[in-house]
Amino acid sequence: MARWFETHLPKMVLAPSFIAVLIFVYGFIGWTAWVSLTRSRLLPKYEIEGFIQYDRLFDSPRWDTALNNLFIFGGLYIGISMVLGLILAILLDQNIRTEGAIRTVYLYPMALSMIVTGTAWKWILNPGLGIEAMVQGWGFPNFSFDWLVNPDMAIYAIVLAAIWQSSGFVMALFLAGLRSVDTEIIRAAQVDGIPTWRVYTAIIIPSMAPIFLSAFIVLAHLAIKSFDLVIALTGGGPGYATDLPATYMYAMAFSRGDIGQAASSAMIMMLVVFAIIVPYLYSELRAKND
Amino acid sequence: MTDLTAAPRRPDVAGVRRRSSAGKIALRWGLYAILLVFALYYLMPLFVMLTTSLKSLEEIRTGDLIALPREITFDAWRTAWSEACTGIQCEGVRPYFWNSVLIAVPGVIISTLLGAVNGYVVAQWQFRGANVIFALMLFGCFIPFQVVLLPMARLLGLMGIAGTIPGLIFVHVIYGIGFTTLFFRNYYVTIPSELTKAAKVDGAGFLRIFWAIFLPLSLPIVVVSVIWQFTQIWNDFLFGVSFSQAGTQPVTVALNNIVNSTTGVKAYNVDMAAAIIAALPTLLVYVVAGKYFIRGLTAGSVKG
Amino acid sequence: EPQAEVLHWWTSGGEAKAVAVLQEEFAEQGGTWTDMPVAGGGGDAAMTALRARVLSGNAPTAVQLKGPAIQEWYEEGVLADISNVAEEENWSEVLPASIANHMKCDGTWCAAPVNVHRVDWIWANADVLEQNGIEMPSTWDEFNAAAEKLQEAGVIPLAHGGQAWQDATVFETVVLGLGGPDFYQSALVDLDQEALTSDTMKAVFDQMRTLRGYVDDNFSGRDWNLATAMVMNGEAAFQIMGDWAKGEFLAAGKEPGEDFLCASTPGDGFLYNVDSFAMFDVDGEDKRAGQELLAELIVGQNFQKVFNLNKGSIPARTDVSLEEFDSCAHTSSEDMQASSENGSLLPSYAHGMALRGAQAGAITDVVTAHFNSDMSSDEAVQMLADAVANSM
Amino acid sequence: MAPILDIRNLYKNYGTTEVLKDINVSIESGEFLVLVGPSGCGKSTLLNCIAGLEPISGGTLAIAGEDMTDVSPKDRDIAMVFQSYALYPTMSVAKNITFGMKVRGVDSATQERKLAEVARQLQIEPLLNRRPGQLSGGQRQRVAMGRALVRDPKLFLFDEPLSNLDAKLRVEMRTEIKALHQNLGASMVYVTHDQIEAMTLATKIVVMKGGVIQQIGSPSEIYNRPANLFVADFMGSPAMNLIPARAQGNGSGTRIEIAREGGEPIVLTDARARDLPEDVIVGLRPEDIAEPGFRHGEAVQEASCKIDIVEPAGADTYVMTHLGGKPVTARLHSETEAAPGATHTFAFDLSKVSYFEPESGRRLN
Amino acid sequence: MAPILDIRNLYKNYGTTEVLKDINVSIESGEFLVLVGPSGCGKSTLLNCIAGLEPISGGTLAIAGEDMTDVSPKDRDIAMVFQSYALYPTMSVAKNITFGMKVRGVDSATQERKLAEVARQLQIEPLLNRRPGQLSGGQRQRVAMGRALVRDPKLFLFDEPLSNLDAKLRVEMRTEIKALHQNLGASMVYVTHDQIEAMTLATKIVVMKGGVIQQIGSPSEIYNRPANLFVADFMGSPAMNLIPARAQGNGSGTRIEIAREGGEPIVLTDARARDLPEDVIVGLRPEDIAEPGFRHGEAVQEASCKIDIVEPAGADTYVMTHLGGKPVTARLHSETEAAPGATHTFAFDLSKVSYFEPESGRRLN
Ligand SMILES: Nc1ncnc2c1ncn2[C@@H]1O[C@H](COP(=O)(O)OP(=O)(O)OP(=O)(O)O)[C@@H](O)[C@H]1O
Ligand SMILES: Nc1ncnc2c1ncn2[C@@H]1O[C@H](COP(=O)(O)OP(=O)(O)OP(=O)(O)O)[C@@H](O)[C@H]1O
Ligand SMILES: [Mg+2]
Ligand SMILES: [Mg+2]
Repeated sequence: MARWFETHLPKMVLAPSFIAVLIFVYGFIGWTAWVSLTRSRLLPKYEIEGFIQYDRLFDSPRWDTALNNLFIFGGLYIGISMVLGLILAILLDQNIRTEGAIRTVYLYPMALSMIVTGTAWKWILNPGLGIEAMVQGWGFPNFSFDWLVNPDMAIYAIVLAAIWQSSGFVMALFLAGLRSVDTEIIRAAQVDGIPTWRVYTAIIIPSMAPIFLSAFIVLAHLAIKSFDLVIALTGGGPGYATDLPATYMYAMAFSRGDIGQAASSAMIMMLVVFAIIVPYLYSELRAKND
Repeated sequence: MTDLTAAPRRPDVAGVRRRSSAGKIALRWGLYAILLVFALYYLMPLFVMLTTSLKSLEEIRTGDLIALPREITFDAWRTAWSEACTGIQCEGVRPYFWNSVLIAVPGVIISTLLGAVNGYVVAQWQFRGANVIFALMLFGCFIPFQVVLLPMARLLGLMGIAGTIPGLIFVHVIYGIGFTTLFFRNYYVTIPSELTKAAKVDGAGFLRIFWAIFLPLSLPIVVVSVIWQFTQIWNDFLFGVSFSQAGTQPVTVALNNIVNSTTGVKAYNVDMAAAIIAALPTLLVYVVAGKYFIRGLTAGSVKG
Repeated sequence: EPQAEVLHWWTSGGEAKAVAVLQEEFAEQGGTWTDMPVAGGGGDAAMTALRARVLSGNAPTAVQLKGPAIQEWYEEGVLADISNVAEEENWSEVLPASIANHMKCDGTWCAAPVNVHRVDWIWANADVLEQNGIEMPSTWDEFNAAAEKLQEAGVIPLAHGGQAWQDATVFETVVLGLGGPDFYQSALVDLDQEALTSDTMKAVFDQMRTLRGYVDDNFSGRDWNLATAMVMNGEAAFQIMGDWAKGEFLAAGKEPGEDFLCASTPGDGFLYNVDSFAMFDVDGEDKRAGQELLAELIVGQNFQKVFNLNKGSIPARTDVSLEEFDSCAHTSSEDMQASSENGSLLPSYAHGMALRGAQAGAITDVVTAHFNSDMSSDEAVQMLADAVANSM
Repeated sequence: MAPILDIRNLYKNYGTTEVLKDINVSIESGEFLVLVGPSGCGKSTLLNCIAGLEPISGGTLAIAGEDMTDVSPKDRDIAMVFQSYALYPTMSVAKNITFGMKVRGVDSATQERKLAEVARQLQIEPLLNRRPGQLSGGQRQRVAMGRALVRDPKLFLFDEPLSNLDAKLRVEMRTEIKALHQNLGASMVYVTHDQIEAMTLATKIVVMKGGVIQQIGSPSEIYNRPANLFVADFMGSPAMNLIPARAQGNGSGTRIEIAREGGEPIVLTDARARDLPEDVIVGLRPEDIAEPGFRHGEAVQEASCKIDIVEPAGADTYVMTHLGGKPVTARLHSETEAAPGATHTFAFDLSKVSYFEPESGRRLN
Repeated sequence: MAPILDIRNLYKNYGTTEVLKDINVSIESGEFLVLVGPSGCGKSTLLNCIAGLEPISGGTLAIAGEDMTDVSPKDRDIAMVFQSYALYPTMSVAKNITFGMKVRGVDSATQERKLAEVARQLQIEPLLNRRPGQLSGGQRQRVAMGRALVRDPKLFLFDEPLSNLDAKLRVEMRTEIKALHQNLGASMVYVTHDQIEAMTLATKIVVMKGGVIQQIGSPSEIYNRPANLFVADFMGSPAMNLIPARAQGNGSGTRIEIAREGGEPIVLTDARARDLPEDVIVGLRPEDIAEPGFRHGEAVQEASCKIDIVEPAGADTYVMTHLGGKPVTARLHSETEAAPGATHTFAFDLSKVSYFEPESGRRLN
């Protein structure tokens, strides 16, 4: 008995978390899937009506915009954050004297919630109040920086603020990665006559694949949760030019009382996430088993 | 056994610096210039918030939003902390601040502990299916929170903890264990399994090994997990607004109430002061523990 | 002992003070008031919280709700019946009929009105108009002419904040102004497809496009009160906004009639936006007693007066003395009386008085998309019809 | 008395891969069993099975006569020392050593006494308050030994305890372990892939390859009479010379003919008549190919070869030549002059020669 | 011709800690210099200084007559092999070897040719398309060598290239490196802390301790005439026996008296007259204490001692006893019967004896 207990203890310890995740993640996904097949309005209803909500969803031009924005935003945000984070990490890796302070400055935005900084960004990016006005005030009257109010560019303003928030964190990840590369490899490359930039591009960066994946997972997670940022910065505007699936879903569920529609958009959104994350998880766990 | 808590040694990628030529010095200055430009980029919003919070309302209405204050006043800070109205109460963000503390501290502790135990099991006590369980838990990190609001509300009601602080802690723990488990698991897989074996031979059981051997080793990754979870929980608005009731609302809800008043005159200086106050704990955590954060990331959480 | 937990989004400034009056009265009657303010997104956050609270079986006693949303919640079976208070206090007598209808669910009373906001206001900077020799416009053509003149003079004709609800606010006043009350009724209340695709509607969108030209370039995302400030300090001449904007002028020490002018937007009719509290089904004598007391106080003379003085709106009761109110409020009250009689007292769609959320939202999507792009009016009309159909 | 360790027909699979196949070993009390074999041959796995850290897939395993199948590691009365020492990094040396006792509820007076005893024995008294991170490799190794010693177990298990040490320290610690074994009279199972360690420490050696036991025997048996080519090549440093040759029985003796690069074949005559196939592999240890004059007896025969490489190693000089197409190492005295390229006369001592069948690798004599 | 490497009065500090002190070494073309010394003595640092990976703090360093102070590693015409091999993990073996050439703009035909040449030489042709992660330790070692070989440099630098290999492989690779050196005639600087490696590979050995050179000399000089106690103890495995004794000059010879546990002191007579202080340390290698009858000459004297430990090591048997309060190791033939506890007669060969001053450790003869 005691021995049985001992051998099964690890499973029992893992069980509560696992059960919780089963219910609160997968159970809820199932619930959402169910509701997405109903005509739920203000509150969920449970009579299945088929795929009407999905039909409505794909008839909605606003949803098209939202989905489109997800790819633009997600791609640019993740891509640029990684590149910028990597560059900053490499620059910081050059024996910078004030590294600690600079690192903290780069990292702190991660600590702030977007509800807080959204307003500040809104001012900074506002052509009448912020950078544009400032630069014009310096005597460049033709300077224009109107991303925030330009429906075609507003999504990039969001990307800019989102990158501001998390590129420092990515920098920290990459810095940690650079520091964990074997010193001898770098020395070997020096003796081999490889110039510094090639050392980075050909040797160090390719060997940091696991860190790219970690950064990706964190950024993907943040991209999905970039809801606050959009709400704080543009509220989805101008028009609904900066709508994302998360804000669409939220609007449907909570301000419009159209829960069925919200559920169907949530399902599509999760499908997208699933399609991106699962291959990652698969490769990650496969590698560990070898 | 290597000393797991040791700081990483810096590889000197830039190579040996020899007697600097003019070009080298220019390069160096260029490097610092770039770093400075980015520092400005990162500091700009904080600068705007800070200066605004130190201006009088009069100056804000008449002056430039992103100019330096002509006259510094801390009135806005006092108002934000203890006088600003959030509804009919005019107690500032203070009471909400303590609610947030009451939610975040246990939330962080519990989710970190659970993550540690889970990571320990997945990394060191592999059993059939453990990896699948881990993958399923990890995927939980990616569920958009808007999706879970309604069913969660229903379950919290059934469990009788709707609108309470324990309820909020519960929610944060549930959606935090995915990440904390990932952190600890990735850290613990780098610890040689021989340590577990030695302790088993020494007669220690599952919990004893965790408690006496793994937990004391975990400082770097605990820092990572705590920073991450604290930031997530402290800054959360959605759960805070949905699963609280009067008296249990966290500071983000109060901040939102101050910042998002629908009608009436906006006191931007108070808004910004409140925003900074609400962000202070997380800022402090990053500034104080940031160094260990990088170290902890190096120590394993990122090493694939 | 009566108890009430009140979910609302009046979190600051005058309105918070006004609610505090209610709380005091409530306390004087021996009640305990628990305040649950949730601001943000024009009540979106509050609605999120409400839904979570209702689903968890822990609904607040009273919730700031308005328009058809009240009936929607009623249909979910979660509202309480306060008919006995209403009958005792004789609400049907003191409230205008169209407003009273919003407070009833299937013939029973389920909500208590707080105020009447007029949405179709146009605000102007008196000095700017004088300097440019412009009268308050009474038709849209006049408005356009005035705007051209102002633009030439280097003044921004229309102060506007590019948020969807502000776009919708302007839109509905144009619908009312160009189409008249009947057209408004069929287009934005009955959602009549014919009206939605009519030439009148195209003209409305044409006018919206024209208005877009009168707005400065930085309007996007601007809060309405910043737009108001532009009018106040003479940067801009006009703003189309509900009467809550008046509070902003008054708070800055401006005098109506002298520093700033108020007038209804060009055309007939009156678009109202009534704030009200819906009562939710709760357990316990205390809470039910609290609900009834609250309902009684909300519609009571004193609160109606004090609250509306603070908020810029007019009382929902018609029998409150307007002595202390300003001239704009008087205009508002008189217009309401008149339009109530000739049937042009209409619910504001932009503020959730006319339609369910899904439909109102669908219309707003089109309006804001049109306003923020170079979409043609024909396209817009088509989209509008599709969106409305899709939202059913 | 029952053997202290008795393994019968033990199998161990990880999933579908068989890692240990039909292992049969038993050791008596006081014996020092050394497991050797190349990396990945299953040594650690076998040790883990003995310790109860891995369940076995088939067969039986008994310690001191008791079946251990369902007994957990802590109840097997064993102690184990790991290659990486596996010291608890956050505990002081003293706590590392007493942790096991504390877990088992030994009272603290006894803990103190045993700690003091072991610390004295291993000369680690000054280190007791340090953390493992502050110790040198050799010191860590001693602490790991201390942790095992305080248990006073029936059986000690060592998994390559010296392989993380540098050459010098390895030799020292080897001697200490040997002394410990002699003083305690304890039973030990010791894994290594260093054949010198195996030779010097063991009373019994098990040579493994691919999860299968190749030979079990005393060090001298293994060294002098390897059971097959694998064992012959694996044990001994430098390795045994394995020279392809042609054998021919001629009445009383055997004629061995070995091809020599750029010259006549060398012909050696084994004085004993042996029943050998024509193609054989002749196994000769480097020390059995020496300079003439030092070895005597009928089995010693001379031949001269060209020297390829000279490796003076202090006490001895190793000289490499080519015979039968293979490099062949001879051990000469350090005083002997030898230069690469020169031709030198070697004495082949056939008294300890081994013969192997080329295909199966089986020993023939 | 200028020496290939010439180091004069080299100092190296990290901050305020002096890691290398007044290093003077020079090697001629074709020499094989081995740096030995305990861990942390500054071997790697010196190698890094030679490679230009660390700036020097004082003195001069010239390669092939040219001052190297301001020359970057890639322009020093050196190649280096690291302890961890430092292969580029994401590149195939072929790319690892050719990457340096590619960067230097060597045309691809030449690259191909050199790659093929080196691959053949090191027998790594079948591995060219694999990643380092898919190679065994010995294979990685070979690839690292290959990367150095294609450079065809003036000077090869090796930093403990074999210490990550297991014992058997280490011996094999050692021989290969030796062969390589002989075939290429290249100049090499080689760091190790394995004295056998040092002895077998070097043409010249530098023994270091704490950043200071203790002795420079040929392997046999270092082995037979260690300059001080440190070198005596450090070089050789098992280590030289260093036995405290009392010396007395008596006319033509010297009388050496060594305390023996539980018995009369042993008295040995060194036939040469030496000018020794009374207290000396007598240094005798294990192979100079053997069984009687094998060593001849006037310097050989016999005495019997009690055996503590017997370590059969295959080719030889090491036997430990106690003399002058110190453990003393003797090397016996593997055939010799010896058992712990028994008393055995040993022959002490004083022909290669060393004497040291106990305090300073300085060699006296
Ligand atoms: N957990 C496991 N799952 C699957 N295979 C394993 C596992 N552990 C070990 N193996 C395999 O079992 C075989 C034997 O491994 P083991 O560790 O016993 O070798 P070893 O002889 O100790 O080698 P080394 O000298 O390198 O320590 C190896 O091929 C290894 O890959
Ligand atoms: N970057 C550095 N900063 C400060 N001290 C250092 C640095 N690198 C090495 N040292 C110190 O210099 C001394 C010599 O180190 P080095 O690596 O040269 O020793 P080593 O002889 O190669 O040792 P090992 O055999 O362990 O490789 C050591 O005491 C080490 O602590
Ligand atoms: Mg092993
Ligand atoms: Mg070194």
